[in-house]
Amino acid sequence: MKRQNSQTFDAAEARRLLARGGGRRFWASLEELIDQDGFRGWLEAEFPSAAAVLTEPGRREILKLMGASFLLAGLGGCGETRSDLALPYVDQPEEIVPGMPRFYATAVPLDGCVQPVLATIHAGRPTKLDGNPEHPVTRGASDPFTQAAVLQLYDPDRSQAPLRDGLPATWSAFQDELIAMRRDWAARQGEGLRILSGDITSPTLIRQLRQLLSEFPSAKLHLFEPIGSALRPEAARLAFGREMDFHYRLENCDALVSLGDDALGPGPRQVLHARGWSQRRGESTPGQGRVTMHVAESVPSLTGTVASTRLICDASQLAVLAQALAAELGVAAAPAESLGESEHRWMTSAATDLREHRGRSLLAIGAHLPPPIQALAPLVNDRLGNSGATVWYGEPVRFSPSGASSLADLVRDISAGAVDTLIVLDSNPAYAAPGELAFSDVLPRVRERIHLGLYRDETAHLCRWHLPLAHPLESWGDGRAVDGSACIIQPLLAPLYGGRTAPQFLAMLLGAVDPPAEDAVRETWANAFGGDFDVRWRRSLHDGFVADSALQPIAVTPRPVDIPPRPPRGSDHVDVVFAPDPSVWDGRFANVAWLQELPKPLTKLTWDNVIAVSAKMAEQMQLANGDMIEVAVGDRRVAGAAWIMPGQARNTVALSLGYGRSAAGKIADGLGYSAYSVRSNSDGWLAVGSLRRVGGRQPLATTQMHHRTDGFDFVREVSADHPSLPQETHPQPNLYPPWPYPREAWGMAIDLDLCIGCNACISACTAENNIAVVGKEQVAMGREMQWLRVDRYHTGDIDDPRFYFQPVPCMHCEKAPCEMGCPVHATVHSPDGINQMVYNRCIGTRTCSSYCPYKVRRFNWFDYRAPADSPTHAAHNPDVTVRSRGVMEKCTYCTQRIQAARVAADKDGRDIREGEVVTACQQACPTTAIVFGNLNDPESAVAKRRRSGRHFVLLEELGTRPRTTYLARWNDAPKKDSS
Amino acid sequence: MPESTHYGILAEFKSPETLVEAAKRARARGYRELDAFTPFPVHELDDVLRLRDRRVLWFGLIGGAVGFAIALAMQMFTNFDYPINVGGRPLYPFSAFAVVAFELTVLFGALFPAVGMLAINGLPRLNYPVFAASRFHLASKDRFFLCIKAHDPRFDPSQTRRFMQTLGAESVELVPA
Amino acid sequence: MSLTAEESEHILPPGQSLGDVTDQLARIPLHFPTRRRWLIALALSSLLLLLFFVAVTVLFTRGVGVWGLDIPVNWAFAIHNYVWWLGIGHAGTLISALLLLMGRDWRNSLNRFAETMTLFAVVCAGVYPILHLGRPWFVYWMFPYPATMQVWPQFRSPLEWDIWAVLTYLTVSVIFWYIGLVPDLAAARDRARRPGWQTFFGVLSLGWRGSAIHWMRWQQAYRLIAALAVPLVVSVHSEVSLLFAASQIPGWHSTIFPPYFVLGAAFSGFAVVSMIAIAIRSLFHLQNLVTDDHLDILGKVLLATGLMTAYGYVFEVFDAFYSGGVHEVQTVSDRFFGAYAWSYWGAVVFNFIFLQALWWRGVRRTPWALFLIASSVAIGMWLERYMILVTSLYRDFLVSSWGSYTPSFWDWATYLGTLGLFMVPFLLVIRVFPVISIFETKEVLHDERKEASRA
Amino acid sequence: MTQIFSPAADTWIRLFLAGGAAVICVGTAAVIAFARSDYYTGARIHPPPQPVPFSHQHHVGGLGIDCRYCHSSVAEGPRAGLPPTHTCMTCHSQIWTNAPMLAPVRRSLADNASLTWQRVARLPEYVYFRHDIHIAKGVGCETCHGRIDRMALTYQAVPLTMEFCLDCHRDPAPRLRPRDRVTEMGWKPSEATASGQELVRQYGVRVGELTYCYVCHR
Repeated sequence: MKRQNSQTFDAAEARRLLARGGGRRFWASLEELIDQDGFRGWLEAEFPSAAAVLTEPGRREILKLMGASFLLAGLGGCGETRSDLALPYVDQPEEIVPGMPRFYATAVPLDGCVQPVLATIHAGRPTKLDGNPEHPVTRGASDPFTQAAVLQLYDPDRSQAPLRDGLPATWSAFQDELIAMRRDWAARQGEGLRILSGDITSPTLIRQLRQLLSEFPSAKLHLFEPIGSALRPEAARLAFGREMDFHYRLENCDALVSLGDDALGPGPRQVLHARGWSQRRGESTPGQGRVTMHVAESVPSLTGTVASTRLICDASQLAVLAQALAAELGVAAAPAESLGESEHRWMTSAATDLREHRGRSLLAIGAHLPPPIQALAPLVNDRLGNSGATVWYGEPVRFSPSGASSLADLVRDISAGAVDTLIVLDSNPAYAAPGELAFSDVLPRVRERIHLGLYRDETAHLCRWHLPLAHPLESWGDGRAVDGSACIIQPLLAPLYGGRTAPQFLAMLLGAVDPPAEDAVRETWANAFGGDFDVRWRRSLHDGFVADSALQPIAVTPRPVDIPPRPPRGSDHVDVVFAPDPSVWDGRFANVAWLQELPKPLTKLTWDNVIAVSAKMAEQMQLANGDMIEVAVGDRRVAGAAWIMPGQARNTVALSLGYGRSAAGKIADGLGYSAYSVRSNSDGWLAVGSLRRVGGRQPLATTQMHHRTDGFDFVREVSADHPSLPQETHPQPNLYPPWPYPREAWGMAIDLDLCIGCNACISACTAENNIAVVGKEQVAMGREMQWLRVDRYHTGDIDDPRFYFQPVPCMHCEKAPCEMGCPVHATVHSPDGINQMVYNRCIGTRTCSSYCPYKVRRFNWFDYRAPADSPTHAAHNPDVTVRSRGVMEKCTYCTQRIQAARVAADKDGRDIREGEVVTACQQACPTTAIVFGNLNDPESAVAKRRRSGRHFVLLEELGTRPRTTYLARWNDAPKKDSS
Repeated sequence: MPESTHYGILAEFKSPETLVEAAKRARARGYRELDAFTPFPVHELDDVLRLRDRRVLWFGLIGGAVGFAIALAMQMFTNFDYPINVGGRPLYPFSAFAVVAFELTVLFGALFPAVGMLAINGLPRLNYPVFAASRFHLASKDRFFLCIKAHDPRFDPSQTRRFMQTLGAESVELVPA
Repeated sequence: MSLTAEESEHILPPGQSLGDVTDQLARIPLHFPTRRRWLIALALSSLLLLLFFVAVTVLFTRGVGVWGLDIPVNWAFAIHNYVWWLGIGHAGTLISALLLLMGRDWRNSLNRFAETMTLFAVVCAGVYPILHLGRPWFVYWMFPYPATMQVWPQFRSPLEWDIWAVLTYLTVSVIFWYIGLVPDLAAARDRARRPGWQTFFGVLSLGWRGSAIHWMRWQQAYRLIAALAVPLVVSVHSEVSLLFAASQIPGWHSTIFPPYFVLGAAFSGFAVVSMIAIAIRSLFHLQNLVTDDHLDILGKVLLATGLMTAYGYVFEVFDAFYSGGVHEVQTVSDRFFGAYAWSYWGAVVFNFIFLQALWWRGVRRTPWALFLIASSVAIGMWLERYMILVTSLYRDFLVSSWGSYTPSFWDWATYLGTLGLFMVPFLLVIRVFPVISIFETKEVLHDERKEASRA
Repeated sequence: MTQIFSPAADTWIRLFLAGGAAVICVGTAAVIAFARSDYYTGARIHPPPQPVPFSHQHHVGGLGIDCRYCHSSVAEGPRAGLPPTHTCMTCHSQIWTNAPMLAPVRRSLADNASLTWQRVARLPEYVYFRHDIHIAKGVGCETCHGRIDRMALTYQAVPLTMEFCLDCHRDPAPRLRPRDRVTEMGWKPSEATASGQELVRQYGVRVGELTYCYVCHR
């Protein structure tokens, strides 16, 4: 019957409508669809996932919503919204309250692991992701990648239909071919069948892969992750004779010594580590001893910026340092090379602190250092009794079957002609494979090339079949968080484009026809849960993760390692280090505009990657920022814009991965250079190379041009001998009588001691407040729109500066200069002390911005809204107006959240409770650096911070009486270094 | 003959001095309804012809007062009607209101006398008897005219005309009403 | 400024009869002498005007982003040229009103075109606050009218003050100009032969007949308005300066600003008046009415106002260092050595260095020399306004938000366009109205003749 | 010299001046008035065309169905919500089952496609109005939607201008009614019922704090 319908119903037409993508036009087209006969039948056929969703109570509305409520949902203010139309449900589920957001727990993957999230759904469309407050890893905090996932969901550049030889095809067509292929594989036991995938933690995928490999014994699985866990597995093998994950417990750590281990830097573990570190650092203020951090690194990292002592040494020298430290602590032989004077001083003080804080100290060695060196860390920590306290070891979270082999093996086999079918699972080797392997050259030699991915990327272009992968937010699936706990990924809406999930795809490989998305996952957990499946399944869906599924520590004793001598290095050569990009990671997020426009923490660069060189190097080569230079590693070379990085080791050059994409999408193509091209297979993290100046300059877009703050007191510090700042005892005199704030007086206090500059706040603000992306040229002109900026300053010697981060939102001054300047009452004060910006009253005189001493206001110079038909409008928060051309905007303290709490409180006739209003930046911050609340409530966290001795006001002398204030940073550098 | 048929008699002089002299003698003769037409203001005439009118200045004063009042009322009312906390400033900051108050004082202080002056002078008045006088166009060039209006009790076309000639006028002309 | 020297000797060459002067001046509109040169000038200005309209169209269709603005420098060319034009617009009323009250007869040869210049300079200034808006179509929100929004303008804002100040200034200038023009329109009417001209001047002159009582009331009004105009001029540019001084931005937040701006305005204004005076007198061969003595005096006034402005410069620097505010000092050093130092030193050179030549009587009395110096002052003041805006904004308090500014093509197009917006109507007015006050000139001639006869 | 103008000219020029002045004054007044007129605010003008000629007069006035039966989320959320087709069909599957007039409703159910209504009470997208809080504070439906029970076809009853909202936000008391009376049409206060002032106190209406911008704009 349904099939019949789908006969009468032109599926191709439907797919075209769907694939056409684009804002209202898109939704409208879905509407048209709903009216068409046989849509549901066709839907069953083409979108079992959606159909499954439809039948599942609680999500029934999703598709209808997609058709209908997007119009209702008021893509607030984005162009000529069809506010004249109203489309009710046909059948409204009970729990739906139109206009009220709902929340679902799910997870988004990063590097194979997943980040547990809580998604905000407005009228059936996810608009915001935040860390899952229930989950031990995130506890509600998040990072930029998590925040931006929701924009990627609506990316119109995502591939929208299967392609065969680059021509539109259908899933059915693929499945037809698959039948033949399977017959072929079966005949040859899977000989010549290869599957290439990134790191996998999904129990379902693992189950399915195992099944596949057992069905076709001779088939092979190759794992390739450009970043992943770097060289940790080898290190673990050296130390323990088996693969293990290292887990830090920074919340227990009084003395942390890091050798190039950027524990607080971007990555799957950032939130976990940042929370632990800040918890310890926060506690320590009352006086449970300071956290001392000794960091040795070649390139400034977020961890380095908050260190007590920071030793700058070339990347290759770190190994020697580690060896010396291990020797000092008596777990290894002294290195052949001797240390420099400062290196030795640092090493001894580090060793002392490690010893003094036995059981509460931690030696962390970067996962990209040579495995034998890394293997020293477990020895030291074991010796100091830190194992189990500040670090523990567990089963690898990532799938690492004995049979699995590497990308290099694959390339070798292909060249040997041993591969005739290659299936690429959501991986992009054609772009990200080490240049040395020249993967894209050999790939075409494979007869049958099948690619499953979100985008039609570099690899997809080289494959016969490209199959669109459903976005995690529209998928059924599962995966493990970094702590090993299993998270269930559930769809928040039916696939926008013709995508299928990875488990669905594998099910097809296993012979299923049009497998429903949910089945594979259900099956996995049905096995796991056994009897009380329904209860535990529903609970897991609700919580977003499977209760007590986290991995348990395993008691292991590290074995001593012998360290091979370091290969000699020519004096004219430099250390070339590779690092993931803080905005686009390994390149998978390259087409997400929010991330491209996110100023990178330490350079404040947007839309580009650069070749970071030390000031000395720049001096020697007479380089200025933006000059084109070329890095040569062996016979491979890559050219990029030079960037002078203060505090970088003299002979170290830093390349960041993730740029130089050629088929990422309209946003990312052609930005920056690809560091992969000079990456070697043996060691992808440190190479010996040379530097050469090539002609020309490249314009770079930074959001902050000046970083030296010497002579100004924007950021203040306290230290052991001056533990508190001079506090203002009586308010400054003012010509005018003060305004009363009888009810709430909202205020924010930002602890500079806890800020690690991770940008979570900025990206959360972008997502929450519909902040426009303006593009590289506009950013270069100084027209970026982020309401919240994280200023980065440095003081002292440019070769060894001290770094500071200072988040600067609107100060919400009680005596606001901006308000007094506005001729039309477009920015005025509210009774709870918020500096209101009324877009619809603004005529754009920009006086407010001229008068603002903090320059926190942003102006819509052009119409920065996405084109009316862009699907990205669906990511908009309907509770926040999308600003049109010619109006000023700025941080509102997330007033929509305050109003929501206000209404909730008023409906029950009570006051707003402490913690009831949480701003987006505060919610995302993994270190609780940002605190928001009611200043009139002496018990509120913000009021408490205001009473702290470290409290200070930015530009206090201007008498603007800001509501946003700061806590000074604690300078715990030892006397001799501190200036 | 009825006076209504005449506007008056116009006598033309070469210089302000001669005009003033003539005006004096005319008044001495007892003529009261005198007027003069000159290419530029001749101050002596004001006394001779006993011209006295301070109304224009009063207009200025009133205008200024009105403007000031309007400005102050407007600014205070707007803040009274929708009281908003603007930058923590008071609702009625007179220091800030002073500016617009001053402006409007000047604006109305200038508008009133300007309009008033034209009004009292009965301008615009495009059609006026004297324009009919054959040599009157010289009044805006380099000639100075004395006029004895017809409704002067002592006005008598022939006599007055004769008298005028005795004043050393360049020309004397009877202007029809 | 002591002009007693000029007073005693005649400003106008003797031996000109009232009649000749009347005919000479009234003939200019009636039988226009220099058609060709005038047409060429008009054509060129019309091109500029066209450019203006193109620029404005682009601006309104694409948004104020077509200009080089950014955060922090979100006020630049528009406000800067607004201040510049308004400054120029000040000399007219000053010359006309102030000198009238002070009984300086020499103003009578200059006031008419000075006032005309004022009108159109103020118009040019007036369009900028509208152009620079993000949403110009809502400009009417700045006026208090009973809106259904029930939201009123915000009278604490210097911008709001400015709207009122500029509109008042424009209105009063128009009134003053027209009241002064009426008797001359009558004169032109009486000279006109063609019915067209007769009706034109007839209507505009409102039937003025030069009656003694009319003259008396006319003078009361004229002098009263003049008396009001003088403080008005001072107030208007003081308020313009408050646009900046009312903020806390270093380099703006200074008590010296009001007088500093007013003097600067007079300075640039007199400069442009001198340029126009020289141009007109050569265009219409009015050397007999706009004499070398006039140029001499203009030169002296220029020198005087220039030196006063220079004092402002000195004091501004002193102020910064005296306050000792770290940001104030920073801004001053940015002005001296920063990215836009050229605008500061340019202003100093064009405003004050060339100006010193005016110490020499010979220079003052040489039309082309005076013209060159005057134009250098106009340029100098333009640079000064640029300097005040950009060098203050591009580096304010927080180092992190320091930025830069480069005017875009459309910035320039709009600015050059306003030159056309000024020139075209100005040329039209001097075509149809007497460029020099006829009756006031005659008054001077007559008075001087009397003095001569007395002497 | 002769007269250039006839005496009539004076009359004309004065008429012209007076007329000009008049035009300016009248014109301004007219514009201000127009902004408040029904033509501009859309109040009380003829109802927009709807897929189904739904009559509130019949359902509310006649049958006395409570507003919340169809607009079910009015007290819970920002939007009152339009009834899903199923709600219509609860009755119309029994009565008027094949009235041609109701064909669109039946089709909607059959095709599982939303009915497309024309909004009647429309606010600009920068206005964030919440029904629930107004209901909670005792603002009657009638206050903004008029005597819906007398509307054969639904039209906008009041000018939804900022002025209209502010009148109440500045002085809510006169427009408040007991919570249990919000949906009642033509409700009049009586001695029996609590006065507006009492309700303000009872419901904790924050008089004076309801007129700042962020209450409605974001």
